Amino acid sequence: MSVKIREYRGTPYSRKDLEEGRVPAFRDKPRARYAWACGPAMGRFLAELKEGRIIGRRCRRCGRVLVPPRMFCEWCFRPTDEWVYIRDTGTVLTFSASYLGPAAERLKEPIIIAVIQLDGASPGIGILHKLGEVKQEEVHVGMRVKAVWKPPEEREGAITDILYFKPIREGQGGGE
Amino acid sequence: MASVKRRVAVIGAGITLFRRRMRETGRELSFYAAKMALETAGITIRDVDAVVCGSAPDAFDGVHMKGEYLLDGMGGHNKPYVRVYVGGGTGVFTPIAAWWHVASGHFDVVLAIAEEKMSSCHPHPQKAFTTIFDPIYTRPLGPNLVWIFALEMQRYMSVHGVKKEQIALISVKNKRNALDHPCAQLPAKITVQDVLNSEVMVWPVQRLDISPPSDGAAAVVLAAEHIAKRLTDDPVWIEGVGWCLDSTYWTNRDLYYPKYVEYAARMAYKMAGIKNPPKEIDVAEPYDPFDYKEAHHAEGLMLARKGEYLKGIKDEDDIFARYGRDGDLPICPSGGLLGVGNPIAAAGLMKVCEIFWQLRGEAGKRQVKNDPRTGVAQAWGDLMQVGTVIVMRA
Amino acid sequence: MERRVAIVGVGYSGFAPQTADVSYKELMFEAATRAYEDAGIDPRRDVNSFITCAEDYWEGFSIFDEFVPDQLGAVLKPTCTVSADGLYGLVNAVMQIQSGLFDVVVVEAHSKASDILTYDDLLRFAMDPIYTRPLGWHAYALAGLEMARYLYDTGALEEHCAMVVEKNKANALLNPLASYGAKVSMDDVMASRPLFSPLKELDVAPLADGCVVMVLAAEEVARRLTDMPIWVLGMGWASESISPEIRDWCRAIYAELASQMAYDMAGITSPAKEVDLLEVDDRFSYKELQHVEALGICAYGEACRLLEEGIFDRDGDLPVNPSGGSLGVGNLLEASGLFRALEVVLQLRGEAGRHQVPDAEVGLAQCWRGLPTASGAVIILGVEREVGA
Amino acid sequence: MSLERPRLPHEIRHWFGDMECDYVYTLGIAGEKFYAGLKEGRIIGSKCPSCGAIWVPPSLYCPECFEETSEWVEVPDEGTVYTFTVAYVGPDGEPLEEPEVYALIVLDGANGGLLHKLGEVRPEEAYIGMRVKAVWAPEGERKGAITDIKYFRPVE
Repeated sequence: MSVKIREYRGTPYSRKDLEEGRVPAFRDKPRARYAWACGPAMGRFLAELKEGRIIGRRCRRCGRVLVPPRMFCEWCFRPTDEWVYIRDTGTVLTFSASYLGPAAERLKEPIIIAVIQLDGASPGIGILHKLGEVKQEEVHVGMRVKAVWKPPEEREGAITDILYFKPIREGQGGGE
Repeated sequence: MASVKRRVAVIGAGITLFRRRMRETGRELSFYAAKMALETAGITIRDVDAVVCGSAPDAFDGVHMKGEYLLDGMGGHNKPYVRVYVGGGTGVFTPIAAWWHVASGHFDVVLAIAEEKMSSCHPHPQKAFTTIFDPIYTRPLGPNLVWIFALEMQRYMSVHGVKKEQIALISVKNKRNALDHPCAQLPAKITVQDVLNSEVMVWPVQRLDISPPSDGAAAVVLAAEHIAKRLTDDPVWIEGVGWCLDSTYWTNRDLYYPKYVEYAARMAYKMAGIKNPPKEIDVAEPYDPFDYKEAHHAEGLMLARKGEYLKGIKDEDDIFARYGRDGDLPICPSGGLLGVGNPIAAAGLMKVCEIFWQLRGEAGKRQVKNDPRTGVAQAWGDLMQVGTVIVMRA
Repeated sequence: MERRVAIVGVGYSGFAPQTADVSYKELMFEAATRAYEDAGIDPRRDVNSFITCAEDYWEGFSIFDEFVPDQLGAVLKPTCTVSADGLYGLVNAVMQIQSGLFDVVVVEAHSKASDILTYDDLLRFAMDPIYTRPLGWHAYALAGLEMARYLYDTGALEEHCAMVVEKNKANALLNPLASYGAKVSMDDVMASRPLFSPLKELDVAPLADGCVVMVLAAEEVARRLTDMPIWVLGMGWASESISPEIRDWCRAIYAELASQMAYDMAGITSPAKEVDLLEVDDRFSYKELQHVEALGICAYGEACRLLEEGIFDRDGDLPVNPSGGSLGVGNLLEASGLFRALEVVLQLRGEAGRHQVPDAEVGLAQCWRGLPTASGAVIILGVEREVGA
Repeated sequence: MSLERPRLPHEIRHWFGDMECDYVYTLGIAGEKFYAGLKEGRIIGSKCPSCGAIWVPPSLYCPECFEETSEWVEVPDEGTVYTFTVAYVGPDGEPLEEPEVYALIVLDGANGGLLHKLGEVRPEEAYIGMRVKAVWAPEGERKGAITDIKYFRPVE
């Protein structure tokens, strides 16, 4: 480091110091609550999920079908043109297995997650979701998968209306 | 396009210890770093015309509009002061914004400071990290931050056939380099086996593949040419700046390669007149919050071809021979985020400080052996999305 | 010394208390599309850099720029957040151009305040957690304290502040972008619910949604793009510590420093004579008077007399907030200042419609970052004329 | 849905969520001095070695000179009302049953002072320039919080 500098400052403490009161601190939590307007693109996407369908938007200029849908094409900078239903089958582009839950808690059984290119969306256009009914070591890039939906009466118009994607085993078909 | 006419130099740098938890408030940490930067530049706050703040999400420190909260600790009281922000890319972006403050001709001396106090979010910043995801189509899946890195790492490995054993060598190198950094939080002499045996977080990411959350601050002083030459015999010139942001929809692009880093690097190299990066750059600090990221980013910086950063590297000797301090091209001689710690914005600015010290020959035990003239620092952030690059010359 | 920079395109969308039918993405896309159309440019081809102005807790998620490039046409381009009002974005865009790095830069700022359910607590969460938050006060208490000291020092009356509300809400009636235009009398304001004396309910600007996008260009490009460039003649910005205990509570030092910097750049020595209209922050009624004084238009204590004389009316000698201000248009969060710049651009172009101010050649827009801050920016815009000095 | 209107009013939707985390804020070097002082019934300021100003509440550095504080000094718990407001609403905007008086009290000899409540005074009696003094919580009840001062009361 700069040969001129003699002292680097800062006073570390441990979690225990805090919990045992050696480091005085105030606690607080904001009330930071929101009702985000979904807008036409996400609003329709969620409404279709409730019906057990996945929908995207097509830009006629570049021809791409985009999921999640948006009302504008980021490449052409113009409004997208039409709604397109996407199939609920697809191909794993990349995956991983999480031993961490949302609050960094440790999990015994990992959550397997993947970016999945859905059939009917343009090449490379994937969505993030979970995989199920499969072991971590069986998953591979290029694996074919299909959505497993919640029963219709339990769907609420959310990305979680799809429980997970499961592998399409040999002979099971599942899309084309 | 017009061209840049005013030269801007870095003339001082400061940094605090990086630690998991610090007693000081974010303002106080900022003060330590700012004060050290001013002192090493040989000036006082009265000589500073404007202040640029860099800090990552408000949800870490737990203060809304935290730039405003931090400002008097950054010396911004009664001065032009602004906070810039590009997620994890902020640390390198802060001096870029300070650069345009000076290069525009409006100011002669500008202080750039980056701060993060991640320990405020208790017990762990993970919950704050989840707020970076889209609330409608991602957050309901219960993501944690490591997910996206794991998906990217997997894609990188699978496209190029890179092995985890190779990637782990980056962690070995950087943590070992950090043994010589007086501010380092997690310096260590570890082996590849230690990395591979460490707890699996989100496969293929294991504990020792990851840099730790930290508290800390860093600062640099920038000055216009006529001031810099008056104050120091060793100004370090900012010769290239670049930044680039890719689409929100990270699941809609191939994660194997950070095109946005390449674009940012091209912008900075063009400005600096660099045509052959691996030949013309003597020392580099690519952003390494995870070990594979160093490889990913070095490729984006065009210091290696796509997928070839670790080509032919099989063991510790190989990686130190190639990227060690006396290697072919020293990479992360500071110890990087993996070794020094990752107080997000401050970590990026720590890399700029390191290049400054390396180019001045003031890096002490960490000094690289190739008498460096040109260095590059880079940071990355958002949803696998933004690259920020700065090229400096002695 | 610097390259001259002009605003060559403006666009806006929203401007309503609620925009429930669109998300911030469609809101931004519409404003951006209008701005690019106004400038006659294709953002994918012609724009070098983009700046969005946002704060995370207003949006409800962290790192707002993650969610920005697509709807601005900014994908794979230099794009960043300036965590401040849109006017700060504007001054950074000017510096980016003047550095020689870029020729065309776009600035965006917006408010999606209608997405926020807990605005009061977010303001509280902006206060110093060690010294200020533990008091357990609503942030508006700071405005009440400041207003009281301001009135005490200047001799202005509560009624003067009420007159500001009356004027601005009346101006807003003529502005199609204003959400809160109304015929409200001084007496109505005086009779409104007390919050933190002397601050009353009608002294406070209500929230609104809206988005503003501007295209800035270096002189040589600006002349190619438009016959009516609006030049950036001066700009400045400054902050005081957020600690309320050590601030001056009568004077708005941040606005004094920011405007002095802007006047120096523009070569303006007598702003009251050389500026034709002012758009200043009035999120609390007294702030308009305080800001006008801080901008050096008159001494502290004189703004209330000039207000009484009608100088600041839309048809007065120096119109202040002809748009209707925040009191009439709504509190647009980080778009508050950029909206003021938009108003000045429209006025200087002669495109302000029914609230047009006659013969305006130089206009000033000022922002304050709102409670609990003491930060703000100033920009001075003008139609074709020589820059001073 | 209809051809004329892509969405009907009842199809407009909001997604509800939050960004709420738990935070701990260490008091910092200056904050620790200040709150430890309150617990002892003393108000602590920080003295700038350069300009000599005594800042209250204390700071690790002088915000004007940016010099590090060399000395922590006790200031009187008596001062002058610089400004005050009568609060009719609480932190959530809910009406208060009884209005309260909030003030900024500039403490004698200090730059700055404390934001606090006024007590033993009716709202209409408060005025700028009024002399006030801290009323402390009993020693055993003080815990290093701003409420260790109950309020400031008028003095003759």
